[in-house]
Amino acid sequence: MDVKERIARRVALEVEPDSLVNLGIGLPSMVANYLPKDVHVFFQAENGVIGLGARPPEGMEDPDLTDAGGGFVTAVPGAASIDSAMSFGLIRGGHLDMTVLGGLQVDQKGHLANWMVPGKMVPGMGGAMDLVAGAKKVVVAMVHAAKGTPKIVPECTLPLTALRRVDLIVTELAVIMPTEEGLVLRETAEGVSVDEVRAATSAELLVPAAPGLMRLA
Amino acid sequence: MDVKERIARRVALEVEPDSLVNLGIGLPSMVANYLPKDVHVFFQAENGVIGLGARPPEGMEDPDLTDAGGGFVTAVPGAASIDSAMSFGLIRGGHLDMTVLGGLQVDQKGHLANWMVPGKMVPGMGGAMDLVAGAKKVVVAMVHAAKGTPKIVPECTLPLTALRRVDLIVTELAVIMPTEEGLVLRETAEGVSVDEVRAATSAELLVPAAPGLMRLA
Amino acid sequence: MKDAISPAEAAALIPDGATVLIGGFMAVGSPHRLIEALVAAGRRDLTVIANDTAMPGKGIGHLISARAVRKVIASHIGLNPETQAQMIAGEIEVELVPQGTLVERIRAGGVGLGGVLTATGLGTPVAEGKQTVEVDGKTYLLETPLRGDFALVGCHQADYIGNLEYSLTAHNFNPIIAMAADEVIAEPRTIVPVGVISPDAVKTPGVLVDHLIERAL
Amino acid sequence: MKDAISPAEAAALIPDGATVLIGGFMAVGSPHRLIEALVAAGRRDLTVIANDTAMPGKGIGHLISARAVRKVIASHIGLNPETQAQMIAGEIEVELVPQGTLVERIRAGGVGLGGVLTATGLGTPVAEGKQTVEVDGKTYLLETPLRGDFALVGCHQADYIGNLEYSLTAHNFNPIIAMAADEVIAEPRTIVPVGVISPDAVKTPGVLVDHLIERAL
Repeated sequence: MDVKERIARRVALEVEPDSLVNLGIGLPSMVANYLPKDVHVFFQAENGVIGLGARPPEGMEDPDLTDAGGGFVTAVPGAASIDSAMSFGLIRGGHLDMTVLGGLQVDQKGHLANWMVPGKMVPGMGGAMDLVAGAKKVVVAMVHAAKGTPKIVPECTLPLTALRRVDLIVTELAVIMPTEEGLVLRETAEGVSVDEVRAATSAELLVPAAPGLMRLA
Repeated sequence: MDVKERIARRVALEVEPDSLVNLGIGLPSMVANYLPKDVHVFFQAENGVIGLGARPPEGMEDPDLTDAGGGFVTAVPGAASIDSAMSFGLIRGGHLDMTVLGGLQVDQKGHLANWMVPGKMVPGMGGAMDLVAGAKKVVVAMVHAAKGTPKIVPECTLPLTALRRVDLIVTELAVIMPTEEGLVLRETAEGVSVDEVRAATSAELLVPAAPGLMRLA
Repeated sequence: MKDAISPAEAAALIPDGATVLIGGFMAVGSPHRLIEALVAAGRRDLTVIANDTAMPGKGIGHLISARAVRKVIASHIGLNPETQAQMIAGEIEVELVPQGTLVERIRAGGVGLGGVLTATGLGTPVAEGKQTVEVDGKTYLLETPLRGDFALVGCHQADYIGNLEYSLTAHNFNPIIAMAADEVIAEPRTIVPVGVISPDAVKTPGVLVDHLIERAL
Repeated sequence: MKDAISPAEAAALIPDGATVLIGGFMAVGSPHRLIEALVAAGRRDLTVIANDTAMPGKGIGHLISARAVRKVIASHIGLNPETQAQMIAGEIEVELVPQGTLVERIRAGGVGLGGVLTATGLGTPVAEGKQTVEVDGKTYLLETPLRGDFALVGCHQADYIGNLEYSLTAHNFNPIIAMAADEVIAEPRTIVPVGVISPDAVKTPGVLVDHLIERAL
């Protein structure tokens, strides 16, 4: 199974029925593909729709209906169009049940850095800071290390996205929960040892007696 | 001519074509009756309509369409329904061209008191403070004195409605413009002398060489 | 899909002492059946946040007459002599807030702002005991967020998943309070299938609504 | 009744160096003909306040390519490499603002707030040089209002007096910027007689709109 699929499948298990969920662009957006059939969820796109649907039929795309990446989408029955003030009112007011975002670094305090690399990549934070500051639950979905360089670090060297501690980190190797005490290793992927996770992580991990097996469905 | 009609007629001359106007309850609401035929105006009611119309036909009243006093109204073609956040956004954001309000006292600085009499009348300020703080032009429409007690005073003894200097005071005796220098007597009503206005006013009046005659149309 | 509950069932969810935001302006747009159910349930010590207390025999006036309310945060109580009498007798606490400030404070509570700065109320009793903040040389009052345990929303129409539409001046505070409470109960006149309300017509997205009051007949 | 002017006539109203709020999210919902007219008019040194700068060849991207812009205040420029290149070359100044903060700052400018308090941006570069305010023991960033000389609004439909409707995710910043500029120019796809748009469907009341761009064909 593809690394990204593994991450997306695990994150999908975190989605609560009837919740309002915002998925970031890229890997996080794949989560929608792996939701259990019976779990009904409303997806929010921060550009202004609650009830984001799949790709539209060819030739029926509406230039007024896209996701936050600018790609054509549909709207599910019962969808609502909202302006940016309402969209971010929902995000910042604690009405968004969960957001899934990519990450460049997460540190021991659970702080996320995911929006810029000084001198290299300055695309702007878009809605990321609002999402991390405001969502009820923040899940970081990312590959565990970047070409050998750990992304789970003692302290972020990149500029933070927010001061809020994220709720869960899901990688292809492990599921890690930031807590007040530190980063707790909750699950390891099949065939991955605790030592392998430790080796790919530069932050200290709190390892319980028997970490669970990372579920994929 | 009735005292209130005289005031309302004079205030009506202040209304600019194509402007957005909010009329307070009572005397100010009479201003709508005396607008020149060719002057098109949108009236806002702060409970949430732009394009307030006249009384509805009997039997056709809509319980969802009232003015700020709770009385049945109509909406003109091109009206817009808005919620309270938008309604006061218009008022406080400087989008309201003019408001006409009643007054209990106005003082030398042009400060208005019109919302409470401590120990006697504490109805709440409703939208009055927002209107005075936010409207582009604030006209106070009131009888000149309350049973012989001057209402235009050196300094308000009643709690203020706002720190903003109102733009014009229209009474049955005179039109007075608060300025940085003080209260300027701009017009006197037909048959009313400057001395008569002074006698009914406890604040100092700045009187130009020849005050105008108060127009009624 | 929301469950449709009876007004009595809804009232049973709301305990004595709860803080309830209630929509309506002089009873226009209030959730009338829900209010009557609260009275019938003998509710006590409520804190009511609303624009006004209507008049005896109408809307929130029923709660005042039934002595169900311990505290009112409103912009206007002037048309309900019972509220005034209970206030003077020390039986009910009344906090008067300018209408535009009231709606912005509730909105701030709903969209996660720590407060807003406004000129409304400066130099008046409203400013007493409040922090002021200077921005670009101008002084503003800091007004803090308001939230409720419950928001009781009156509306024109809902669909099965709780998307709401409002009509004309019955919008008023309703769309704003629907963002600012832990639990939102909406009382529509009619409930229609999903898809009947266009996404562009939705004023309150269903994700904000917890319960719908069942149809009246 | 508004006059319908051509895109070129509208562009002629906007001088070099003006601050323009422009609607749209990755070019969805932007006033496309107006943007092209600004490019054709050879406009220079504009300050653009918008969610993003789209991509080359689309929406605001045209203004960037034409080097019409001296400063951008936006939440995201990552999908327009030309904006990034001009920024790195020091030819364009870019102020990055979290998307939710950006829309609240514009709204504050539109509804007359002196500022808003938000947790978004705390502990990040966004907080640098900004005042913080404590409310109930929590620290917030003070974010100040943004306004423009002009708001360039894209919309689905307008009526003759400028009431505006938006469609699906083409709402985005448009209804918010329409409150926050000295002059508002709206570019609708279709213009319909007064009365065709129901008061409840109006998202931007005509009183906010100064000019309509004439029909395309």
